[in-house]
Amino acid sequence: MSNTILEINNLETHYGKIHALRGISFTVEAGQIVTLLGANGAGKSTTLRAISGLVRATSGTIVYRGEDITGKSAHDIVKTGLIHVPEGRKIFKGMTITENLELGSFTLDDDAERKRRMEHVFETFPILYERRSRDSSFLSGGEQQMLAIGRSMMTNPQLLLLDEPSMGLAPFLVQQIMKIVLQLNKEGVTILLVEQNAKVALKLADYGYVLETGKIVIQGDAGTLQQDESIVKAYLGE
Amino acid sequence: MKKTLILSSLGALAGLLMLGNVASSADLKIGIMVPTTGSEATYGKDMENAINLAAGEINKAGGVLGMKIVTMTGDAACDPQQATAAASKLVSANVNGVVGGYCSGATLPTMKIYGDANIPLVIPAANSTKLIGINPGNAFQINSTGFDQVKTAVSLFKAKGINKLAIVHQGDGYSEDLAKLTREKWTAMGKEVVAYEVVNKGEQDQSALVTRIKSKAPDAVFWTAYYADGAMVIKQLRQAGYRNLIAVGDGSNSPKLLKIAGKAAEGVYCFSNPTVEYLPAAKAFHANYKAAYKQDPDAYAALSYDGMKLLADAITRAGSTDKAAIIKALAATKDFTGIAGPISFTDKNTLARSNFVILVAKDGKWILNK
Amino acid sequence: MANFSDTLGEWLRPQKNRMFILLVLAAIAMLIPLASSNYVLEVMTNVWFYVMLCLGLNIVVGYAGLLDLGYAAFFAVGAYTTGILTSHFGVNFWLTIPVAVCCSACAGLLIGGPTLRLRSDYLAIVTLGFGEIVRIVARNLEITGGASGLIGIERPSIFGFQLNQIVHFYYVFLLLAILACFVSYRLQHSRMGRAWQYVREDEDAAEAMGINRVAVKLYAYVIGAIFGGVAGCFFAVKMTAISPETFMFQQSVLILLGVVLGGMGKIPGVIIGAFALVLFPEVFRGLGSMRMLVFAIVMLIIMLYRPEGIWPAKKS
Amino acid sequence: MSIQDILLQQLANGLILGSFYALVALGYTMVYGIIKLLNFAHGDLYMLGAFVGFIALSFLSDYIGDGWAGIVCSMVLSMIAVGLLGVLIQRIAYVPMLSAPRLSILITALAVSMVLYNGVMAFTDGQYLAFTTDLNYEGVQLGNVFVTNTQMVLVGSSLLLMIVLYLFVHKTLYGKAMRAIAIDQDACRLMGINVNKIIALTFFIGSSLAAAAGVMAGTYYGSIHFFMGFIIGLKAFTAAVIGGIGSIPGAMLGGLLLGLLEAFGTQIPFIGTEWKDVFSFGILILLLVFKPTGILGKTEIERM
Repeated sequence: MSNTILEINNLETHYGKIHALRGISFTVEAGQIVTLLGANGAGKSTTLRAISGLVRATSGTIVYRGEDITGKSAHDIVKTGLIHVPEGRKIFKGMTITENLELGSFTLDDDAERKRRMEHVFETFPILYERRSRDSSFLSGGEQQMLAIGRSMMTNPQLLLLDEPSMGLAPFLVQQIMKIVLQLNKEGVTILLVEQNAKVALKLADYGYVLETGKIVIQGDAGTLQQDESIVKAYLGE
Repeated sequence: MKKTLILSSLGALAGLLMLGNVASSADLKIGIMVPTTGSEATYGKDMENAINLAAGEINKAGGVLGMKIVTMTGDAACDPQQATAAASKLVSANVNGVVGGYCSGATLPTMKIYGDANIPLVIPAANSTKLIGINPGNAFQINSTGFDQVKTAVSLFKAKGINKLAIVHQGDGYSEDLAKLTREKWTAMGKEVVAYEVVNKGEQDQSALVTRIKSKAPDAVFWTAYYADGAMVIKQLRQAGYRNLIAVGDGSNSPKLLKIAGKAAEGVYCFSNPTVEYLPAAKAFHANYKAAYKQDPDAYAALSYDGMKLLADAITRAGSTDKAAIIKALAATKDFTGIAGPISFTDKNTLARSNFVILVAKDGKWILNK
Repeated sequence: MANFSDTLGEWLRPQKNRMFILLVLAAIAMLIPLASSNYVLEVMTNVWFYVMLCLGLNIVVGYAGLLDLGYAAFFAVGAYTTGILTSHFGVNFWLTIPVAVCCSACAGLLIGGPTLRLRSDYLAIVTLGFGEIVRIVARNLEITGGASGLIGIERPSIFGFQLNQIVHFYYVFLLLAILACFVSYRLQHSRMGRAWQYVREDEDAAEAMGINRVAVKLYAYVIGAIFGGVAGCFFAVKMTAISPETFMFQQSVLILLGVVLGGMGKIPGVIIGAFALVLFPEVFRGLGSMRMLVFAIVMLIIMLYRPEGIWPAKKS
Repeated sequence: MSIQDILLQQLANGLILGSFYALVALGYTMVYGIIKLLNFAHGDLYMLGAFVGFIALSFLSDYIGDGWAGIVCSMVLSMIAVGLLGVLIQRIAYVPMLSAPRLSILITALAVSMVLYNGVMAFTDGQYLAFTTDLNYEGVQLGNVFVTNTQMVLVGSSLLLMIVLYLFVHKTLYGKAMRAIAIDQDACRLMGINVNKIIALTFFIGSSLAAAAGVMAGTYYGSIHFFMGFIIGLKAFTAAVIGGIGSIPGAMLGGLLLGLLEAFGTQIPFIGTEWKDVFSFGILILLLVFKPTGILGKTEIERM
């Protein structure tokens, strides 16, 4: 277990009176791509929001690289290299692409390093470079997703939480995004991926968990899950 | 929770019922109605001080008809609603008489309340001519009225050979009244009012107004409102290069006008009721006031002081605290010697003579214009 | 405490018990003049007057959820209508009331009509501007008496009995306040009241349910304006003198404070707000110039600890 | 004076006054842009700024005189002090209210405003204080338009402050974070931005700009009083809304426009100065009816 980068124990959260997570536990091994699957409203996004500190956990612990980060504020968690790319991209519409990327490296004081990282993002996404001084609200859905991922790359992430990166994208764009996810993983970034598109996710992932109404019901190697037709039919849908 | 709320509001009510019964019946209760809060609080407190000083002196000399004067203040806040509450408070406390009335607008609705209770009211400051018409007979104005002020103003303008006049007021009862009367009188004389303007109270930038006035090239500008905004109008007029005569009404008679306007105020004329500095009879008052309150008396201190003394005198003359008798005695006042000059009343209960003097600003000070 | 309030709440639920409480309170209000001085009466009259104004504004702010920073304008329209008609044209006071109702309703339409599609903050500035315009117009016109305002407005008489003493006005304003409570209560539980609630909570959903939201909002403005206008009529004859200074922005803010402080949308809450508004500065008169500071601080504390007001409406 | 001269002079007047409104409107708009709060206490911070500047100057004048050096120093001191006060107000009064109904926050802001001006009233006894400096009235005659040196310096410094602010918001990372918070607070948290800190910074800047304007007003007009923030607060609020509240260039534009409207509003034939405010409020209402979000404001759906 020495290679565990993230360990969730009995995590529970509430939205007002709604019991969103009912005690889930799972681990993410360093260097892997791990995916969280489940139907709409199963609690996938909430799990990510709890890990990144946007939602307060009512009980349970979140241990990241051996350190308990439960209850830490979101902006402090970012400094540890745990980065969350939220659902719906949440790019800063009305600001340029460069500005969006700069904000991604808000915690960084070193201007040279910022420039280096931005170049890296632009290498990864040449299309962003072309439109770097344009208002980001005019980007297409796929480009917005690239910007969101690019923005997270600016923080030099160790663990990346990706929430529905394929949502609303055409199939060939989904392929492109997934390629980038894979590339990031190869560069050494551990990835926790939330997806509704189970097929795509399982193809990419090393390990998978299936969530249902705030609980983990099934887990296993991605390959095993993929093979299990009944699981695919019952929980992952198509 | 709900019950506590009901109980506490009842408690507040009960507390309210207890209020207003402080002085013992053997005292002579005199109400003071001046603004002690709000934008005019400075003047109000000054008047309150002067009235209390007078009451103290009277008490030291043995009181009135053997009774000690106890004053109580109702805050008129220069606001009609608060003033009516203050007046009712004084009436409920069974005061034998009231000295007060600074802002004309706030004094107007209280006239009915004092009139209904037939309480003698001596008004030292408020002098809108509107007060005269609705006076039920119990109120006495010891400040000259707007009519007198306009007379004084017009005489100065005539003496200075002025033809084109610009008038600026501040959109309140007092300054509008004065502005209107001046305009009527001036146009009736066949002269010209080239600009008749109004500024918002508290607004600091008057450049647009100044440009407008300047473009009409008046021989004189008459500011009929209070000193604070007046100082800014004067300053900005002079800054913009207006060099002709500027005159201000009695609401602007304050050393602060000169302090705020600085050099720009040099040569400005002011129509004023006599203030302490120009009253030979007020030397002792000035010293006593300064000793008691650590500051110089302001524009209405002398008249307020006189108001208290006059009321006490009238009660002595009436020989009783019967309100009707006091009012009768007040009306019969003949050349009462106040520090601001002799007081007698017309049949409309206004000051029989005009007490207005003309001041002029010289070297940062108001001096008598001669 | 929680237990106590629960039992009290339980006890208050049946209509009969509630009526009992109301009758006791009304009786207390009726009997106040027997045991109090003119000053207390003056202050309490002022309380009833503000109860009426606050209930009127509550229709706009509490029921329909529209911000209004210029409510004093409606109150001014009523006061000036009565003032002008009685003093310039010698019209009987009671006949001026229907005219004032029409005028204030028109003012409500005038301000409501073109501005209802604005966002709340913009609505705030527009209503504020409208309030200022009404005040400045009143200050500048001859017929409104200019800055000095109208003075010597005749006191009304009813069946040959002239309303002249403060105690008469106490009862007049008490009746008005009770009437305002009654009308507010009926409105709240009417179809219109529910429409307001839907519009306040979710405009789009309300629209989907077939509610004409513009008309519904407009009704709120017009009815609120009529409350203010009628209160203004009686204010004019009580004061006998009205001037533009009474209808400044601060007046609108004061009325709004009463509504929000007590708990908007809830009649008892609004009444408590009006009480707090008038009584607090009077009770603390002894503080002198610190009085308004203390009042402001207390208000701030109330807002911080009970952001929905002292007695808020229940969540539906 | 010929009519062209009058109009030119009014143009100058309007621009001078407008740059002043703009400076105060900026604070309104910045705070609104970030937390959607109409900070009614903003006008009172302007007033407090003038008072703090007054106190500072009366201490400093013994050492460096009450000329420009003294004024600039007291202005900086006032900006810092009032800026910190703005942050304190945000912490005490607005942070606990963030989840409350919008109207309650608005009322809280009104209450803060009342606390501030009643506080100053209680401590100054409602007096007008003469803000004396040794500035003179010399100026420049440009054609027939006369502008004093003081006016030029004041307009220059408000323009400078606005430019500095604009650069700060658009060129620095902190400024960009401010704009980002206005767009999406959660996303900002995920970038490692301490949202509360940036909001506090916004309050600091907005309040210190108001304080700067207050000190300028004190030195230029020569008197200060507890009520001076009310009218300018109202006008700046109007300016911010005309320009499109939440937009920084909008506040500048709105301020200048309102200044010009007021200056020319006094020159309309047959209409006297007494109708000036009716004119500007009337234009404001018409503008909002036809362009409900102000000139540069963004359209967005929002409910109370």
